[in-house]
Amino acid sequence: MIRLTREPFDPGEALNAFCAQRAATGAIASFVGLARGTSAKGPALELEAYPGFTEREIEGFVAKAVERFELQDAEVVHRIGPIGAGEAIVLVMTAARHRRAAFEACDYLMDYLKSRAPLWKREFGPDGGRWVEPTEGDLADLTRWA
Amino acid sequence: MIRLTREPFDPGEALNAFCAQRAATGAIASFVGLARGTSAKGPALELEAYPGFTEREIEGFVAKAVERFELQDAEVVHRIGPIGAGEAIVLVMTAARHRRAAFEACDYLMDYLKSRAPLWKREFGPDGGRWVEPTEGDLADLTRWA
Amino acid sequence: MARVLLFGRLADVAGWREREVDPLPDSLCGLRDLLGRNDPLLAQALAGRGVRAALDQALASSEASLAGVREVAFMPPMSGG
Amino acid sequence: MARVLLFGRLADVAGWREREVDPLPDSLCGLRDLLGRNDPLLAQALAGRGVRAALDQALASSEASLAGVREVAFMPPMSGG
Repeated sequence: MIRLTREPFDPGEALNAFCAQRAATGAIASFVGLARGTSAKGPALELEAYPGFTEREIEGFVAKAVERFELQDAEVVHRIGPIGAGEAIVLVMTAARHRRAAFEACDYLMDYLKSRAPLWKREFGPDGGRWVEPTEGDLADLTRWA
Repeated sequence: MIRLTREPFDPGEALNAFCAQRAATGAIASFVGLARGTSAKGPALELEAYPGFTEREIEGFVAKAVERFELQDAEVVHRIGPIGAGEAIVLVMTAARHRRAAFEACDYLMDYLKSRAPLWKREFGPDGGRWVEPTEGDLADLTRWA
Repeated sequence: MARVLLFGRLADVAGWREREVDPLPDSLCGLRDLLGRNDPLLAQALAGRGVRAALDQALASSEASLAGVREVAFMPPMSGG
Repeated sequence: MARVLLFGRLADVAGWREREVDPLPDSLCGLRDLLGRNDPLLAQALAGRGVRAALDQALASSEASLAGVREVAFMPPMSGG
Protein backbone atom coordinates (compact mmCIF):
# COMPACT_ATOMS: atom_id res chain seq x y z
CA MET A 1 0.00 0.00 0.00
CA ILE A 2 3.02 2.31 0.33
CA ARG A 3 6.18 2.36 -1.74
CA LEU A 4 9.09 4.80 -1.34
CA THR A 5 11.42 4.89 -4.30
CA ARG A 6 14.66 6.66 -5.14
CA GLU A 7 14.14 6.00 -8.85
CA PRO A 8 11.62 7.73 -11.13
CA PHE A 9 8.39 5.73 -11.35
CA ASP A 10 5.71 5.44 -14.00
CA PRO A 11 2.33 6.74 -12.73
CA GLY A 12 0.41 5.30 -15.69
CA GLU A 13 1.79 1.81 -15.21
CA ALA A 14 0.99 2.00 -11.48
CA LEU A 15 -2.55 3.20 -12.25
CA ASN A 16 -3.19 0.37 -14.70
CA ALA A 17 -1.93 -2.21 -12.19
CA PHE A 18 -4.18 -0.68 -9.54
CA CYS A 19 -7.23 -0.79 -11.88
CA ALA A 20 -6.69 -4.41 -12.89
CA GLN A 21 -9.00 -7.17 -11.69
CA ARG A 22 -11.47 -5.18 -9.65
CA ALA A 23 -14.85 -6.79 -10.27
CA ALA A 24 -16.49 -4.89 -7.40
CA THR A 25 -14.86 -1.49 -7.89
CA GLY A 26 -16.66 1.29 -9.69
CA ALA A 27 -14.46 4.25 -8.83
CA ILE A 28 -10.74 4.95 -8.79
CA ALA A 29 -9.52 8.43 -7.88
CA SER A 30 -5.88 9.33 -8.17
CA PHE A 31 -3.53 12.22 -7.73
CA VAL A 32 -0.09 12.85 -9.23
CA GLY A 33 2.15 15.56 -7.80
CA LEU A 34 4.75 16.76 -10.27
CA ALA A 35 8.00 18.61 -9.59
CA ARG A 36 7.56 22.05 -11.11
CA GLY A 37 10.13 23.56 -13.43
CA THR A 38 13.04 25.49 -11.97
CA SER A 39 15.51 27.91 -13.41
CA ALA A 40 18.39 26.25 -11.53
CA LYS A 41 20.43 23.40 -12.96
CA GLY A 42 20.16 20.01 -11.31
CA PRO A 43 17.19 18.58 -9.43
CA ALA A 44 14.09 20.70 -8.78
CA LEU A 45 13.75 19.33 -5.28
CA GLU A 46 14.90 16.71 -2.86
CA LEU A 47 12.92 14.63 -0.39
CA GLU A 48 14.27 13.12 2.77
CA ALA A 49 12.64 10.25 4.64
CA TYR A 50 13.29 8.49 7.96
CA PRO A 51 13.72 4.95 6.61
CA GLY A 52 11.39 2.48 8.27
CA PHE A 53 9.56 5.08 10.34
CA THR A 54 8.28 6.95 7.28
CA GLU A 55 6.86 3.84 5.62
CA ARG A 56 5.18 2.67 8.82
CA GLU A 57 3.62 6.06 9.56
CA ILE A 58 2.23 6.40 6.03
CA GLU A 59 1.06 2.78 6.02
CA GLY A 60 -0.82 3.42 9.26
CA PHE A 61 -2.44 6.51 7.84
CA VAL A 62 -3.46 4.73 4.64
CA ALA A 63 -5.11 2.03 6.76
CA LYS A 64 -7.03 4.76 8.62
CA ALA A 65 -8.22 6.21 5.30
CA VAL A 66 -9.32 2.76 4.10
CA GLU A 67 -11.43 2.35 7.22
CA ARG A 68 -12.81 5.88 7.34
CA PHE A 69 -13.91 5.96 3.69
CA GLU A 70 -14.69 2.23 3.39
CA LEU A 71 -12.21 1.87 0.56
CA GLN A 72 -11.58 -1.37 -1.26
CA ASP A 73 -7.93 -0.41 -1.66
CA ALA A 74 -5.50 2.49 -1.49
CA GLU A 75 -1.91 2.90 -2.59
CA VAL A 76 0.77 5.56 -2.19
CA VAL A 77 3.96 5.76 -4.24
CA HIS A 78 6.38 8.47 -3.10
CA ARG A 79 9.76 9.49 -4.50
CA ILE A 80 12.61 10.25 -2.14
CA GLY A 81 16.04 11.70 -2.91
CA PRO A 82 16.69 14.21 -5.71
CA ILE A 83 13.84 14.73 -8.20
CA GLY A 84 14.06 16.40 -11.60
CA ALA A 85 11.62 19.00 -12.93
CA GLY A 86 8.54 17.41 -14.47
CA GLU A 87 9.01 14.10 -12.67
CA ALA A 88 6.27 12.59 -10.51
CA ILE A 89 6.87 13.11 -6.78
CA VAL A 90 3.84 11.30 -5.48
CA LEU A 91 0.98 9.12 -6.68
CA VAL A 92 -2.06 8.40 -4.51
CA MET A 93 -4.76 6.00 -5.72
CA THR A 94 -8.00 5.03 -3.99
CA ALA A 95 -10.56 2.40 -5.01
CA ALA A 96 -14.14 2.44 -3.80
CA ARG A 97 -17.56 1.29 -4.84
CA HIS A 98 -18.69 4.88 -5.41
CA ARG A 99 -16.87 7.97 -6.60
CA ARG A 100 -17.52 10.26 -3.62
CA ALA A 101 -15.58 8.01 -1.22
CA ALA A 102 -12.73 7.57 -3.71
CA PHE A 103 -12.37 11.33 -4.26
CA GLU A 104 -12.57 12.25 -0.58
CA ALA A 105 -10.08 9.60 0.49
CA CYS A 106 -7.59 10.69 -2.18
CA ASP A 107 -7.93 14.32 -1.09
CA TYR A 108 -7.57 13.28 2.59
CA LEU A 109 -4.41 11.28 1.90
CA MET A 110 -2.83 14.16 -0.01
CA ASP A 111 -3.61 16.61 2.81
CA TYR A 112 -1.92 14.17 5.19
CA LEU A 113 1.15 13.68 3.01
CA LYS A 114 1.57 17.45 2.60
CA SER A 115 1.80 18.23 6.29
CA ARG A 116 1.84 15.12 8.49
CA ALA A 117 3.87 12.39 6.79
CA PRO A 118 7.53 12.11 7.92
CA LEU A 119 9.04 13.55 4.77
CA TRP A 120 11.11 16.69 4.38
CA LYS A 121 11.22 18.56 1.11
CA ARG A 122 13.87 20.98 -0.09
CA GLU A 123 13.23 23.01 -3.23
CA PHE A 124 16.13 24.26 -5.32
CA GLY A 125 15.85 27.66 -6.93
CA PRO A 126 18.29 30.20 -8.35
CA ASP A 127 19.31 31.06 -4.75
CA GLY A 128 19.97 27.47 -3.68
CA GLY A 129 17.98 25.09 -1.50
CA ARG A 130 15.05 26.01 0.73
CA TRP A 131 13.30 23.62 3.13
CA VAL A 132 9.56 23.64 2.58
CA GLU A 133 7.21 23.72 5.55
CA PRO A 134 3.45 23.23 5.39
CA THR A 135 1.74 26.46 4.33
CA GLU A 136 -1.12 28.06 6.24
CA GLY A 137 -3.29 26.64 3.47
CA ASP A 138 -1.99 23.11 4.06
CA LEU A 139 -2.74 23.40 7.77
CA ALA A 140 -6.20 24.84 7.08
CA ASP A 141 -6.85 21.93 4.70
CA LEU A 142 -6.18 19.48 7.54
CA THR A 143 -8.93 20.96 9.68
CA ARG A 144 -11.48 19.87 7.08
CA TRP A 145 -11.10 16.28 8.32
CA ALA A 146 -11.13 16.90 12.07
CA MET B 1 -9.98 17.75 -24.46
CA ILE B 2 -12.73 15.16 -25.08
CA ARG B 3 -12.46 11.82 -26.81
CA LEU B 4 -15.28 9.31 -27.30
CA THR B 5 -14.10 5.86 -28.23
CA ARG B 6 -15.81 2.57 -29.11
CA GLU B 7 -12.61 0.65 -28.37
CA PRO B 8 -11.14 -0.07 -24.93
CA PHE B 9 -8.60 2.57 -23.95
CA ASP B 10 -5.57 2.54 -21.68
CA PRO B 11 -6.02 4.92 -18.71
CA GLY B 12 -2.36 4.69 -17.67
CA GLU B 13 -1.08 5.61 -21.09
CA ALA B 14 -3.49 8.55 -21.24
CA LEU B 15 -2.40 9.69 -17.76
CA ASN B 16 1.28 9.59 -18.70
CA ALA B 17 0.64 11.57 -21.87
CA PHE B 18 -1.34 14.12 -19.84
CA CYS B 19 1.48 14.42 -17.27
CA ALA B 20 4.20 14.92 -19.88
CA GLN B 21 5.86 18.29 -20.40
CA ARG B 22 4.14 20.34 -17.76
CA ALA B 23 6.78 22.65 -16.33
CA ALA B 24 4.20 24.81 -14.53
CA THR B 25 1.88 22.09 -13.26
CA GLY B 26 2.12 20.81 -9.72
CA ALA B 27 -1.10 18.85 -9.45
CA ILE B 28 -2.91 16.32 -11.59
CA ALA B 29 -6.12 14.75 -10.31
CA SER B 30 -7.80 11.96 -12.18
CA PHE B 31 -10.73 9.63 -11.98
CA VAL B 32 -11.32 6.26 -13.64
CA GLY B 33 -14.81 4.74 -13.70
CA LEU B 34 -14.76 0.98 -14.18
CA ALA B 35 -17.56 -1.30 -15.36
CA ARG B 36 -18.45 -3.49 -12.41
CA GLY B 37 -18.70 -7.24 -12.69
CA THR B 38 -21.97 -8.80 -13.75
CA SER B 39 -23.37 -12.29 -13.54
CA ALA B 40 -24.69 -12.07 -17.11
CA LYS B 41 -22.67 -13.12 -20.14
CA GLY B 42 -21.66 -10.45 -22.64
CA PRO B 43 -21.03 -6.79 -21.92
CA ALA B 44 -21.65 -5.32 -18.46
CA LEU B 45 -23.14 -2.20 -19.92
CA GLU B 46 -23.65 -0.17 -23.05
CA LEU B 47 -23.37 3.57 -23.62
CA GLU B 48 -25.15 5.50 -26.30
CA ALA B 49 -24.10 8.95 -27.50
CA TYR B 50 -25.58 11.51 -29.89
CA PRO B 51 -22.63 11.79 -32.26
CA GLY B 52 -21.42 15.37 -32.68
CA PHE B 53 -23.79 16.82 -30.08
CA THR B 54 -22.33 14.75 -27.23
CA GLU B 55 -18.75 15.78 -27.95
CA ARG B 56 -19.68 19.46 -28.27
CA GLU B 57 -21.70 19.51 -25.07
CA ILE B 58 -18.93 17.83 -23.06
CA GLU B 59 -16.29 20.03 -24.68
CA GLY B 60 -18.26 23.12 -23.64
CA PHE B 61 -18.56 21.85 -20.09
CA VAL B 62 -14.86 21.04 -19.86
CA ALA B 63 -14.10 24.60 -20.99
CA LYS B 64 -16.36 25.90 -18.21
CA ALA B 65 -14.49 23.79 -15.66
CA VAL B 66 -11.13 25.07 -16.94
CA GLU B 67 -12.31 28.63 -16.42
CA ARG B 68 -14.06 28.10 -13.09
CA PHE B 69 -11.14 26.27 -11.45
CA GLU B 70 -8.36 28.08 -13.36
CA LEU B 71 -7.06 24.80 -14.72
CA GLN B 72 -4.05 24.52 -16.95
CA ASP B 73 -5.67 21.63 -18.78
CA ALA B 74 -8.45 19.06 -18.57
CA GLU B 75 -9.23 15.96 -20.55
CA VAL B 76 -12.12 13.50 -20.73
CA VAL B 77 -11.97 10.08 -22.40
CA HIS B 78 -15.31 8.25 -22.52
CA ARG B 79 -16.19 4.85 -23.89
CA ILE B 80 -19.35 4.39 -25.94
CA GLY B 81 -20.96 1.17 -27.20
CA PRO B 82 -20.75 -2.16 -25.34
CA ILE B 83 -18.29 -2.32 -22.41
CA GLY B 84 -17.02 -5.44 -20.69
CA ALA B 85 -16.79 -5.93 -16.91
CA GLY B 86 -13.60 -4.45 -15.48
CA GLU B 87 -13.00 -2.14 -18.45
CA ALA B 88 -12.60 1.61 -18.01
CA ILE B 89 -15.75 3.55 -18.91
CA VAL B 90 -14.45 7.03 -18.30
CA LEU B 91 -11.23 8.85 -17.47
CA VAL B 92 -11.20 12.48 -16.32
CA MET B 93 -7.89 14.30 -15.78
CA THR B 94 -7.33 17.85 -14.54
CA ALA B 95 -4.07 19.79 -14.29
CA ALA B 96 -3.64 22.79 -12.01
CA ARG B 97 -0.97 24.66 -10.15
CA HIS B 98 -2.35 23.48 -6.80
CA ARG B 99 -4.07 20.30 -5.74
CA ARG B 100 -7.33 21.76 -4.40
CA ALA B 101 -8.35 23.12 -7.81
CA ALA B 102 -7.35 19.89 -9.56
CA PHE B 103 -9.40 17.74 -7.15
CA GLU B 104 -12.47 19.96 -7.21
CA ALA B 105 -12.52 20.26 -10.98
CA CYS B 106 -12.22 16.49 -11.41
CA ASP B 107 -15.09 15.93 -8.97
CA TYR B 108 -17.16 18.63 -10.74
CA LEU B 109 -16.61 17.07 -14.16
CA MET B 110 -17.60 13.62 -12.90
CA ASP B 111 -20.80 14.99 -11.33
CA TYR B 112 -21.60 16.58 -14.68
CA LEU B 113 -20.89 13.44 -16.70
CA LYS B 114 -23.07 11.34 -14.36
CA SER B 115 -26.21 13.39 -14.85
CA ARG B 116 -25.86 16.14 -17.46
CA ALA B 117 -23.74 14.87 -20.33
CA PRO B 118 -25.69 13.53 -23.35
CA LEU B 119 -24.92 9.87 -22.76
CA TRP B 120 -27.31 7.04 -22.01
CA LYS B 121 -26.23 4.01 -20.11
CA ARG B 122 -27.82 0.57 -20.08
CA GLU B 123 -26.66 -2.00 -17.55
CA PHE B 124 -27.01 -5.69 -18.29
CA GLY B 125 -27.87 -8.02 -15.43
CA PRO B 126 -29.32 -11.51 -15.15
CA ASP B 127 -32.73 -10.06 -16.10
CA GLY B 128 -31.52 -8.24 -19.21
CA GLY B 129 -30.85 -4.57 -19.89
CA ARG B 130 -31.91 -1.65 -17.70
CA TRP B 131 -31.52 2.03 -18.62
CA VAL B 132 -29.78 3.92 -15.85
CA GLU B 133 -31.06 7.32 -14.79
CA PRO B 134 -29.26 9.71 -12.43
CA THR B 135 -29.87 8.70 -8.82
CA GLU B 136 -31.14 11.08 -6.14
CA GLY B 137 -27.53 11.10 -4.95
CA ASP B 138 -26.26 12.16 -8.38
CA LEU B 139 -28.76 15.03 -8.49
CA ALA B 140 -27.90 16.07 -4.93
CA ASP B 141 -24.20 16.05 -5.89
CA LEU B 142 -24.94 18.57 -8.65
CA THR B 143 -26.34 21.11 -6.19
CA ARG B 144 -22.90 21.33 -4.55
CA TRP B 145 -21.72 23.44 -7.49
CA ALA B 146 -24.73 25.75 -7.87
CA MET C 1 -39.29 17.48 -43.56
CA ALA C 2 -36.98 16.60 -40.71
CA ARG C 3 -35.15 13.68 -39.21
CA VAL C 4 -36.38 12.70 -35.74
CA LEU C 5 -34.01 10.85 -33.40
CA LEU C 6 -34.82 9.00 -30.18
CA PHE C 7 -32.19 8.08 -27.61
CA GLY C 8 -31.85 5.59 -24.77
CA ARG C 9 -35.09 4.35 -23.24
CA LEU C 10 -37.21 6.35 -25.71
CA ALA C 11 -35.95 4.34 -28.69
CA ASP C 12 -36.65 1.09 -26.83
CA VAL C 13 -40.20 2.17 -26.02
CA ALA C 14 -40.90 3.33 -29.56
CA GLY C 15 -39.21 0.43 -31.34
CA TRP C 16 -37.40 2.87 -33.64
CA ARG C 17 -34.42 5.21 -33.30
CA GLU C 18 -34.71 7.41 -36.37
CA ARG C 19 -37.57 8.47 -38.64
CA GLU C 20 -38.30 11.05 -41.34
CA VAL C 21 -41.30 13.24 -40.50
CA ASP C 22 -42.95 15.13 -43.36
CA PRO C 23 -44.62 17.54 -43.06
CA LEU C 24 -43.06 18.65 -39.79
CA PRO C 25 -45.51 20.23 -37.29
CA ASP C 26 -44.95 23.89 -36.42
CA SER C 27 -43.88 23.29 -32.83
CA LEU C 28 -42.13 20.79 -30.63
CA CYS C 29 -45.42 20.22 -28.81
CA GLY C 30 -47.10 19.43 -32.09
CA LEU C 31 -44.36 16.96 -32.99
CA ARG C 32 -44.66 15.23 -29.60
CA ASP C 33 -48.39 14.84 -30.15
CA LEU C 34 -47.89 13.47 -33.65
CA LEU C 35 -45.31 10.89 -32.56
CA GLY C 36 -47.46 9.75 -29.64
CA ARG C 37 -50.76 9.65 -31.51
CA ASN C 38 -50.65 5.94 -32.32
CA ASP C 39 -48.23 4.95 -29.56
CA PRO C 40 -49.51 5.73 -26.06
CA LEU C 41 -46.39 4.30 -24.41
CA LEU C 42 -44.16 6.65 -26.44
CA ALA C 43 -46.52 9.55 -25.71
CA GLN C 44 -46.14 8.83 -22.01
CA ALA C 45 -42.35 8.41 -22.28
CA LEU C 46 -41.94 11.70 -24.20
CA ALA C 47 -43.91 13.51 -21.50
CA GLY C 48 -41.78 11.93 -18.75
CA ARG C 49 -39.71 13.85 -16.24
CA GLY C 50 -36.34 15.03 -17.55
CA VAL C 51 -36.94 14.40 -21.26
CA ARG C 52 -35.22 17.12 -23.27
CA ALA C 53 -35.19 18.03 -26.95
CA ALA C 54 -32.46 19.31 -29.25
CA LEU C 55 -33.20 21.13 -32.51
CA ASP C 56 -30.39 20.86 -35.03
CA GLN C 57 -28.15 19.76 -32.15
CA ALA C 58 -28.96 22.66 -29.82
CA LEU C 59 -30.98 22.18 -26.63
CA ALA C 60 -34.49 23.66 -26.97
CA SER C 61 -37.42 24.50 -24.72
CA SER C 62 -40.64 22.52 -25.19
CA GLU C 63 -42.37 25.53 -26.82
CA ALA C 64 -39.71 26.01 -29.49
CA SER C 65 -40.75 26.55 -33.11
CA LEU C 66 -39.68 23.95 -35.68
CA ALA C 67 -39.51 26.34 -38.62
CA GLY C 68 -36.51 25.44 -40.77
CA VAL C 69 -35.38 22.66 -38.43
CA ARG C 70 -33.75 19.61 -40.09
CA GLU C 71 -33.07 17.39 -37.08
CA VAL C 72 -35.03 16.91 -33.86
CA ALA C 73 -33.70 14.72 -31.04
CA PHE C 74 -35.63 13.55 -27.97
CA MET C 75 -33.38 12.66 -25.07
CA PRO C 76 -34.33 10.95 -21.78
CA PRO C 77 -32.44 11.76 -18.55
CA MET C 78 -28.71 11.54 -19.21
CA SER C 79 -26.28 9.28 -17.40
CA GLY C 80 -22.66 8.88 -18.35
CA GLY C 81 -19.55 8.24 -16.31
CA MET D 1 24.21 5.30 24.69
CA ALA D 2 21.89 6.16 21.80
CA ARG D 3 21.97 7.23 18.20
CA VAL D 4 20.59 10.74 17.63
CA LEU D 5 19.21 11.61 14.19
CA LEU D 6 18.37 15.03 12.78
CA PHE D 7 16.16 15.51 9.73
CA GLY D 8 15.54 18.24 7.17
CA ARG D 9 16.38 21.77 8.25
CA LEU D 10 17.67 20.60 11.66
CA ALA D 11 20.54 18.65 10.07
CA ASP D 12 21.47 21.67 7.94
CA VAL D 13 21.52 23.96 10.97
CA ALA D 14 23.58 21.53 13.06
CA GLY D 15 25.97 20.49 10.32
CA TRP D 16 25.46 16.81 11.24
CA ARG D 17 22.72 14.26 10.65
CA GLU D 18 23.64 11.47 13.03
CA ARG D 19 25.62 11.24 16.26
CA GLU D 20 26.20 8.82 19.13
CA VAL D 21 25.38 10.36 22.51
CA ASP D 22 26.84 8.68 25.61
CA PRO D 23 25.77 8.90 28.31
CA LEU D 24 22.22 9.68 27.26
CA PRO D 25 20.38 12.21 29.49
CA ASP D 26 17.33 10.93 31.38
CA SER D 27 14.78 12.92 29.41
CA LEU D 28 14.14 14.36 25.99
CA CYS D 29 14.38 17.85 27.50
CA GLY D 30 17.79 17.00 28.86
CA LEU D 31 18.94 15.72 25.47
CA ARG D 32 17.71 18.90 23.75
CA ASP D 33 19.66 20.99 26.24
CA LEU D 34 22.79 18.90 25.74
CA LEU D 35 22.67 19.12 21.95
CA GLY D 36 22.07 22.88 22.03
CA ARG D 37 24.64 23.69 24.70
CA ASN D 38 27.44 24.61 22.27
CA ASP D 39 25.22 25.38 19.29
CA PRO D 40 22.75 28.22 19.93
CA LEU D 41 21.30 27.96 16.40
CA LEU D 42 20.53 24.28 16.88
CA ALA D 43 19.09 25.00 20.34
CA GLN D 44 16.78 27.55 18.74
CA ALA D 45 15.85 25.22 15.88
CA LEU D 46 15.07 22.32 18.25
CA ALA D 47 12.77 24.60 20.23
CA GLY D 48 11.02 25.77 17.05
CA ARG D 49 7.33 25.38 16.34
CA GLY D 50 6.32 21.94 15.10
CA VAL D 51 9.55 20.09 15.91
CA ARG D 52 8.69 16.56 17.01
CA ALA D 53 10.72 13.70 18.43
CA ALA D 54 10.56 9.95 17.91
CA LEU D 55 12.02 7.47 20.39
CA ASP D 56 12.94 4.15 18.81
CA GLN D 57 10.79 5.17 15.86
CA ALA D 58 7.67 6.02 17.85
CA LEU D 59 6.43 9.62 18.22
CA ALA D 60 7.04 10.94 21.75
CA SER D 61 6.01 13.89 23.88
CA SER D 62 8.68 16.37 24.88
CA GLU D 63 8.65 15.12 28.51
CA ALA D 64 9.27 11.48 27.58
CA SER D 65 11.86 9.48 29.48
CA LEU D 66 14.86 8.17 27.56
CA ALA D 67 15.42 5.09 29.72
CA GLY D 68 16.39 2.17 27.49
CA VAL D 69 16.02 4.20 24.29
CA ARG D 70 18.47 3.33 21.46
CA GLU D 71 17.47 5.87 18.80
CA VAL D 72 16.20 9.42 19.12
CA ALA D 73 15.08 11.40 16.07
CA PHE D 74 14.32 15.13 15.94
CA MET D 75 12.01 16.07 13.09
CA PRO D 76 11.08 19.56 11.87
CA PRO D 77 7.62 20.21 10.36
CA MET D 78 6.90 17.58 7.76
CA SER D 79 6.11 18.24 4.12
CA GLY D 80 5.73 15.53 1.54
CA GLY D 81 3.56 15.26 -1.57
